[in-house]
Amino acid sequence: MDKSELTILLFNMMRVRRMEELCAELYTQEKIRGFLHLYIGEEAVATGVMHFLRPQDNVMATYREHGHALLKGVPAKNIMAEMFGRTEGCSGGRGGSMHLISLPHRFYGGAAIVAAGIPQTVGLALAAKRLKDNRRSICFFGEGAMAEGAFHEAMNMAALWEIPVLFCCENNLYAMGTALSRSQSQLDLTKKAENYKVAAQSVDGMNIYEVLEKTKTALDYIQREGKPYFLEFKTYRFRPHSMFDPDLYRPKEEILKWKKRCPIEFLKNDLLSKKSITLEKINELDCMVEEEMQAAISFASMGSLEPVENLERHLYENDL
Amino acid sequence: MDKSELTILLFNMMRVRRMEELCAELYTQEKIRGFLHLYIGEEAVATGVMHFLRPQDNVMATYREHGHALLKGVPAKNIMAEMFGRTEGCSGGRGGSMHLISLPHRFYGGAAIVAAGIPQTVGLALAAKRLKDNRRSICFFGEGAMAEGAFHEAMNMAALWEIPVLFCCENNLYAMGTALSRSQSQLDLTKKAENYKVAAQSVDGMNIYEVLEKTKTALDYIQREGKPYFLEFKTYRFRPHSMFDPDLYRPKEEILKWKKRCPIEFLKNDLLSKKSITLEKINELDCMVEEEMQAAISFASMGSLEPVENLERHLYENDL
Amino acid sequence: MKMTYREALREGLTHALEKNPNVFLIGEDVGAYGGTYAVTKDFLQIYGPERIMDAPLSEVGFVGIGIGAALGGMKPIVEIMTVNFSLLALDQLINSAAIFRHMSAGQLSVPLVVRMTTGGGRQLAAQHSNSFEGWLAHIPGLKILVPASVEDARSFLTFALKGNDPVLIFEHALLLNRSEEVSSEPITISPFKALIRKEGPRLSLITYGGMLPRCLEAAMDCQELGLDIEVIDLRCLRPLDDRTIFQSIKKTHRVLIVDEGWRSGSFSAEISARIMENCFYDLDAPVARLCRKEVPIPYARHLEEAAIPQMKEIKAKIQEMLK
Amino acid sequence: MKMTYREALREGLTHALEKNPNVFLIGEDVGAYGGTYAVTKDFLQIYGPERIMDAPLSEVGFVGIGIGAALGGMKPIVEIMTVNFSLLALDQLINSAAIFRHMSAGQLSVPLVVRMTTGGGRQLAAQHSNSFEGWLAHIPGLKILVPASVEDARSFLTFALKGNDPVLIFEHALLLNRSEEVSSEPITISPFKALIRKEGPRLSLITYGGMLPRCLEAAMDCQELGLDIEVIDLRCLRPLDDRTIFQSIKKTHRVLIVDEGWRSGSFSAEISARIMENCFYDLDAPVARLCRKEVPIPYARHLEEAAIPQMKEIKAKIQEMLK
Ligand SMILES: Cc1ncc(C[n+]2csc(CCOP(=O)(O)OP(=O)(O)O)c2C)c(N)n1
Ligand SMILES: Cc1ncc(C[n+]2csc(CCOP(=O)(O)OP(=O)(O)O)c2C)c(N)n1
Ligand SMILES: [Mg+2]
Ligand SMILES: [Mg+2]
Repeated sequence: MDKSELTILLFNMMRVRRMEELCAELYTQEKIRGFLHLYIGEEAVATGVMHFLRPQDNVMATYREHGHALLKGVPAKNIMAEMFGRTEGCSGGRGGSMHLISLPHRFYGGAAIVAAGIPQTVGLALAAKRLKDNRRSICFFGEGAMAEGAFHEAMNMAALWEIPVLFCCENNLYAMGTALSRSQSQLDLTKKAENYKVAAQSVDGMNIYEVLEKTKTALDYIQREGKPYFLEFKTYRFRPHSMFDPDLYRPKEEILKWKKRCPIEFLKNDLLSKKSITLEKINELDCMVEEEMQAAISFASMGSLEPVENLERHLYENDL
Repeated sequence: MDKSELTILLFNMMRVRRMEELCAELYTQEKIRGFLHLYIGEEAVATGVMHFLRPQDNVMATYREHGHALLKGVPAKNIMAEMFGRTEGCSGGRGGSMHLISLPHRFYGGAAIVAAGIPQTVGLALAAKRLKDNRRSICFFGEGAMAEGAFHEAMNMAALWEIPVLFCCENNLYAMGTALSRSQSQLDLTKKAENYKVAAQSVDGMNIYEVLEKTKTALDYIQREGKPYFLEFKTYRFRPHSMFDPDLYRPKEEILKWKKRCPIEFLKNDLLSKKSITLEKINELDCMVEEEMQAAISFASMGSLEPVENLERHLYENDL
Repeated sequence: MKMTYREALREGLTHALEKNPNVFLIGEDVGAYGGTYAVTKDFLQIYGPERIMDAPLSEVGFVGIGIGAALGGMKPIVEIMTVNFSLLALDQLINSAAIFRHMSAGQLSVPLVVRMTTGGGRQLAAQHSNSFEGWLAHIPGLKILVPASVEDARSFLTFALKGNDPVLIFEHALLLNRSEEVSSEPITISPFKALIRKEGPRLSLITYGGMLPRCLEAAMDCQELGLDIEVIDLRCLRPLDDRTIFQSIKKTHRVLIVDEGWRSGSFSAEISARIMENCFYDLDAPVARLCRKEVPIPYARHLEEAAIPQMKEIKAKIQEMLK
Repeated sequence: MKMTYREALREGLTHALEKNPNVFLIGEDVGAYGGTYAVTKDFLQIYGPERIMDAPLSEVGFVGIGIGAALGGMKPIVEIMTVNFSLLALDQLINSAAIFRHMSAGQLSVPLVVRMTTGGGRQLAAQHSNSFEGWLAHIPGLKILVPASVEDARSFLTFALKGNDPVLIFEHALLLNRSEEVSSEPITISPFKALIRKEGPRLSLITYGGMLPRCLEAAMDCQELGLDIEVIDLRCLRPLDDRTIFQSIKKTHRVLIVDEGWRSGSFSAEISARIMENCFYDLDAPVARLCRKEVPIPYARHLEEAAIPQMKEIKAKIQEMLK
């Protein structure tokens, strides 16, 4: 992988991180409301996976999806405007943080019913297979979602009918306050997939190199075999589940331990030590990120409010 | 196992078989209505499992449960009256063939939503564990049910919380017209259980000896370890799924092949060859069965109809 | 030309499958078994396993797959074997299919058709005799079609597939064997219009789905007694063509609603409330309702019959109201 | 003594857990997390993991387990984190819990309590703002409690556990931080009775749950304008105490129903229909309804506010009706 590509990856992780930090601030300022779930700590996963995706590829993610949306190509300004509840938001202000949707980027959201998007992505992939329209279909979900029946039903059908989906489990060890080990009897998540005869791999989600390598293997397999693939990314969220979470359920030391494995610091240090990047370049990237995000915030602040008369639009096809 | 016990087992299988044959006749005579699902061919499973159960043990089964009810102790006459829609029926005529329920026998039905009874049985077992009231809890379901999310969710929790349930999967290879191999990617059903860390065994469900042996192992394990256990009984229904089923989806030869493995013939012949039973004794059993079943039918025919004024009773506790 | 409701459904499906290669059918036992109610017999042989997909027992899963496939450009027809099992998939229908267009400000559409058999009357007991179509009409974003005639059974699917919104079609099990005269080509009256199946000045009897034939029969019987009433077949519960109802009431001033759902919170309540709001001053008497008794349906025939509105009861109610 | 709705819920739960060793609580994040809305903070430490069971994300599964445990002699309290996720478990509630007693001719009982947070108003967007309590009141065999006051939040659980039928308790998220004066000991007015929260001769305003405080506020405002109206808090939607409604109407002759559910097929429709059937000749004007607009709830605050009845809108409606 050449220097410029690696720089882009670092840049993308920094963009996601900074956007999330700003979201947290904007939340305390009450510019962003509702539920807000931050991806801080998990950036290498979306960054690595999205690296391989093309505009025409389909993605479904969860309520923790700001980073995924950004890296799938949804402009930061439309993401931010969405969280501000403005018409310029990617979902017209109707979705908010949990429901970033952008059809031009084939980013199907932003879904907040845990696991509901898993069979839906299988459906997207089935359509792509039937229509032969050369789209990949990728689904992101947390390890908590794997306890839901929907996961099980979807895996079985994807395997049975050879539907080419990439299942990306972001295993951050907790579903809200419930540790994986307190909620699932099988802790090796790849076994859950393999048991449906779905090929599976576990990945260190804090290491972008490994994310890239294993995602590539998975996508190649899907391309070659026309079958589904499951990736478990072992990762960690550095922040509480949402802005409402008192975070009472995890030992402080555990959080600290994981923070030491920050995927951004890891890549930065690696690139610096290999002299693939300079501190000046990193500063420059920082500035670019800041500029992008501040521009996004200004854009959002200046956004307009949907006229209340339009509330009942868009319910059915002809409700323009 | 001594002769008399084996004779009882044979007798019980014959009772189930004969009851089912008569049900089929009574259905064509329109004495029994609604849906009717026969257990013919699968008798060794319920007979073998029920052999170990005590009156206080909990059982939940499916719509194919006449045999299970009978062998759990529900009198044939109350079963038959139920199918005739009479107040003397075990469910007061409100349930019919699919919903034989008898609390005194802790036979919880007779449930017709595929897989819904699986978590419910886990709940029964949880209650028994907490109340320490020395009851076993056994759940019967078809292999088709294992595609449902409810199965997956229930297995996970039973394993996680060490809830002592005996899961009995009656794998008759078809869910209505859909062959297992056309509906599930993992064909080794024990692997599905093992993957949740639930101990599991596959059993030849046409061979009563094997059913007995493996059920005993399972129950001993549950008793000893206080954990769940999963048994897959490989079996076959000789009749169509229900009385409405044109049975277009299975090769005639397959049906014939399995019929040759009739569990009742198997045990009869084995006992005869070992001289553990005589033909006269078998005839005598036949007569006893016939008498029991004819008595049940007369009882049912003479049963009374619930007065229509009582329709709205039993909705809530104090609606007597 | 005579045709049964079953044949009509089959013709509608055939037409859909022939016309658009992106239409496919997915559900339990739609293929090898031939359809639980024999509607899709031989379809698997004719259209192959890519277009006639036998699904495992996984209602959440295959409804979710249907939604995804619709998002992805296909025109899926999902068959939920009966309405009873739809309870397992309501999350997908209500919290995904129904909201995606609105929540995305019009970007997404879910052109999904879900067919299910509905209704009681066949001694299938509590778990298999539900009638949820009226209840599901509460959900904005869904369209709810309830074909009661053979003609409608034939044409509704075509209409449902024309649009790009999720449509639920409820096929009543008791109607499957009903045979009616139909035109040689499908008649295309939009399903979003209620139809007056019988005109009459004395009372507006409003109904839908499985209750229509018995309401018509009661109306004919009453006719012979000199009680000439109007029978309205709603055909679609969401969106509801309430204009046709209101116009009828301007003429008759009396209303009886017959609904197979449990009385409290049934669709009949919504109709009554709208009449209250729009026709209060036209009414000569309070709107009356005949509905399912509020109990799970019992197996025993006489109890089931007592629980669901029967022709005789409907007739008696009309007579009472016109006394 | 002042207490918040949250504290009241907590006190109700504490009381239940202390009183009966067979009571246990199961649901997502009731334990280690402390309850999504902090209602059960420290419960896990106090009562231990056998009585405070953190469930995996498995709504069908743990509701089914609750039903089985209830059948088996325990008194489970199942917490479904929010009403939105109850859609995943409706099969268990509707086609099992609600029917077992009737279908077994009275043999089985399912003494199960299911608690869930309900309602909109917090900018949580379409998937997290549903209001299904009125809709679920359609199901015979269930009891539906909608505590709107702090006093009711404290006592309803005790009543629910007294009986042996499945009871759903809907706790409105917007009320959690509300603080109200309560008596030192829980007041025990049966939840199966509607209460007149404010008396007045001019109009009967009927409401429940999260809408009560804003209705009362509107009524107080109107009072100052000389419009003295009555406010009825239904408290329980099934069984419904319609007698209290009818008596009020005999006095006021005018009715406004405020319901957070989507208008079509909401519980307000059932109330209106019953008034039609029982009080037609008492009414001076048609019954009016204010409900949720028929769209999925949008995230943007001004749109959400426009979608859900607000105090001002209620007040304006009352004024209009009394003009
Ligand atoms: C079906 C459903 N049940 C419960 C919730 C509430 N909830 C939201 S996020 C969450 C935890 C999910 O954990 P996981 O899948 O591991 O994802 P993570 O938040 O860790 O990224 C829960 C319980 C929900 N949104 N949907
Ligand atoms: C949730 C649900 N979906 C569909 C059905 C319709 N149905 C009844 S039995 C059956 C097949 C079940 O097969 P299996 O579990 O293998 O049991 P078997 O009938 O073979 O004993 C189906 C699809 C149902 N009753 N419940
Ligand atoms: Mg997680
Ligand atoms: Mg089977």
